Amino acid sequence: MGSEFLGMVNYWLSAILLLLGLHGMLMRRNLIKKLMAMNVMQVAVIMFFISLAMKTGGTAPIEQPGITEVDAYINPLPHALMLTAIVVGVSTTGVALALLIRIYRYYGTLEESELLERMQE
Amino acid sequence: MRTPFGSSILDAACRLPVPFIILFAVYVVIHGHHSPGGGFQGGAILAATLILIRMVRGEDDPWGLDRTRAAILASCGVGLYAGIGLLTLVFGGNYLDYSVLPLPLVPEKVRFMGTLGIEIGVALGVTGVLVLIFDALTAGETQESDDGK
Amino acid sequence: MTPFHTRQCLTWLMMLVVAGILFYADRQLPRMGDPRSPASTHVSPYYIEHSHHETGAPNFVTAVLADYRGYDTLGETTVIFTAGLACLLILGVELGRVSQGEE
Amino acid sequence: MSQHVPVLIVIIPLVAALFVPLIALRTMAWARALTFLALLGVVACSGAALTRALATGPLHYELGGWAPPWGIVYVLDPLSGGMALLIGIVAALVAVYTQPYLKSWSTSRAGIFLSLFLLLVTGLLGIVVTGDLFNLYVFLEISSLAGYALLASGSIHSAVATFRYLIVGTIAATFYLLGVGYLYALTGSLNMADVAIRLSDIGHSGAFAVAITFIVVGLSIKAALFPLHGWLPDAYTYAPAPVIGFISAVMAKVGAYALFRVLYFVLRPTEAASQVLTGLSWVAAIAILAGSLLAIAQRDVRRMLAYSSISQMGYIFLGLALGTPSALKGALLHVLNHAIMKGCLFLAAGGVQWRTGGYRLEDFIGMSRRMPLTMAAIVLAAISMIGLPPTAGFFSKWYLVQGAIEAHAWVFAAVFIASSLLNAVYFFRLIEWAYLRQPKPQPSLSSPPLYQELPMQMLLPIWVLATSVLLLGLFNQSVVNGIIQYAIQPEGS
Repeated sequence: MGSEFLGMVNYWLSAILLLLGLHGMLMRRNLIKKLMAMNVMQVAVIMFFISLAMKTGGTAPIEQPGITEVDAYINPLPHALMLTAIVVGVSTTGVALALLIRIYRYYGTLEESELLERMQE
Repeated sequence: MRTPFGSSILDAACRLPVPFIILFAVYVVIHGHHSPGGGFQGGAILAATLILIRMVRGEDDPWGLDRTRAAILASCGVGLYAGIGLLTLVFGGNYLDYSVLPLPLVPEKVRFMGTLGIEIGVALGVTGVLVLIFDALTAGETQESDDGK
Repeated sequence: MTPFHTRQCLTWLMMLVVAGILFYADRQLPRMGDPRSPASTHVSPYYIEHSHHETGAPNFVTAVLADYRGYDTLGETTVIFTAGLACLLILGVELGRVSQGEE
Repeated sequence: MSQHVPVLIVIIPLVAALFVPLIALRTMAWARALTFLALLGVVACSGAALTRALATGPLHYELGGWAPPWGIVYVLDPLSGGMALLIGIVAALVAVYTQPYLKSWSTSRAGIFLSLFLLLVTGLLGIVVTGDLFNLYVFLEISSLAGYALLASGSIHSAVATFRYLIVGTIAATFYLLGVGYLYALTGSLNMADVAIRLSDIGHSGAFAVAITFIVVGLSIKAALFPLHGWLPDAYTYAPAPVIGFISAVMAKVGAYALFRVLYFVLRPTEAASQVLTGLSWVAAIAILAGSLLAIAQRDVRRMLAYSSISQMGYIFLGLALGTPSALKGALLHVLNHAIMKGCLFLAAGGVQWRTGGYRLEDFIGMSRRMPLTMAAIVLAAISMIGLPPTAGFFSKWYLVQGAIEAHAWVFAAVFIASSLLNAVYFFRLIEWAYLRQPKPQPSLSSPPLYQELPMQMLLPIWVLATSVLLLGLFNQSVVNGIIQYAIQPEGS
């Protein structure tokens, strides 16, 4: 049971993070909070991939002299993929911040309800 | 960021670590083949240095990177990457097949150098773009007209 | 029921569904740390076994990132370049000497 | 050099995009010329690739010289070649169209705009030709980010609408990535062909169904399928006309294309995929009707066209979900037709807005005399949208209905026909306002000029698209038998 739990906990954690992010993105009324929730959601996927790379007893994927067997190193592929995904996340955040700054400069608010009111005028 | 919030204390405090941070950024890029690190990480550290200088000493400081130069740096960085790919095409390999590059080295070292080249490209590109994004986000109030022109 | 409440209910419903399928499916995924999982046995052993003498880089992650899947990294660099230009366009920031003002 | 065509399709606009903003600072004309040349290069390369793929079978291009599944591979079969050609042609036409539009912008801004446009094209082409699931995600993000920036370059309303799109679009991309993660956990591979082979050994499990669900939901959001379409109308309403002309014509189609590729070429052999397809067909049928009904309710022409796009995406999805040969032919032909019709409509409507400043039906009064050529193009494209022969729209609907009958899905056949009637309602209303209503006399204001056609650079792309609506209708047999026939064979993967 204990090892069963430990083998699954990564999936549960990433599922919980994903749901937290999704909840924040859809339900928060403040645009900055939506953006933060978006980052939480991306982190959930990053964590999911990274936990796939894990091998019990494996070490960091950098070749050490004399050790050649495959199981001694964890899987490098998800790490490489997630470096790319992190950069994508950074870029998306940058663009979203630019949009928010433009909105804030014009309307003076980032609360969705106030924003809707001011857009009606 | 039009107005730097520098003072003589901040100025002195930033002058000391900046060369070391730059050195560390170069180390992270170059040593990325042997240890954790690589183009993006090194570029981000380098960009942090430049942004630190910008914040403390303002946009016009010769150390800082103004936004046009940052854009040129970004283009050149990505261009270096894509250009190495085009070079490999010219020398008859597939796109980004570094092994065909005409370097006087053993085959695996040729690939090593090719990846080093693209890591440097990534680092330059990331530096330029991060400075550019910082600059765009902190640029003073641009006149906002309703049609966005 | 204001539209906001309707949206709230719908969102909660959707999240319950997502939560359900996530927790249901997770039981069928390989256990964490299992060295016999498909992810660790199909493609990735090749990188660990061959990357040092094929690419000269002892760091497998760098070898995968910059060489085996180097094209993804070109895409990644393009993404961030796009983001830089996007910020400029969205905020209406100008390049070139014109916008420098005092110069 | 000719074996490198698949990668050149993507690299040419990418490299051009790097230098356009810098060149624009010096000479705007050169930047424009470079943009146009790059897009012509795309058209030439994808044309060459398509011919080769038709003659000798699909081209596989190993990036970096690494064989799949260890490296990334580009796959150019007739389907992706055809899509790339379509994207290239529409992009080149829109690049011509942007020229008068950008005249009032500063050179730096116009250069950045053109560069982002090229990056958007790069991203879409990358999605189309890639044979790797993660590479598809990277290019999806390139196209999304460039798309956000272009959409937000309009009025301040566009920034708010785009932020919503960004949130939803990121959910979509994250879902897709999570689905790919599940597939990777199950198969250990990211190459599409390899995943397909390994999935057939694994069979169906719950985790696999979840992977499909996440991928389908993610890509359906990108393709604006009905209950997930919320981002589209606002984003389309406030953005600059050339952007919308391109994005409406191509971007959602690329989402549909990616879904088609994943469902048919990766997940094909499995039980769960067919269940997803059945569900998808009902969703798509609702999308067709709901999109049409919502379109009728709009008085703003651009919103009307946006909802009509949602309905038309439903056609494509329903055709894909039915899966019979005729339905697939119809769906792919409709991808082509709708790209051209909707591109033409949005560009022409954008032209009207450029002259009158508005998109409401009222702004179209008297347009038949003021801009006769533009309105004629709108009429032609509208007839095709309704699906009257001999225009292109008729034939794709014909194949779709035939496909529904083949599958004994009488409900769906009825849906196709009913929605044609609904299309007729809102397009004839537009035509009535433009042709039959008399402008109210306006004593106080200076009356608008009687004849004021668009400049040549805007009229030319509109009419090239309008003519191809007719030509595609007349020569649809050769398109179907020459390209689409080969595109739907799954052996091409």
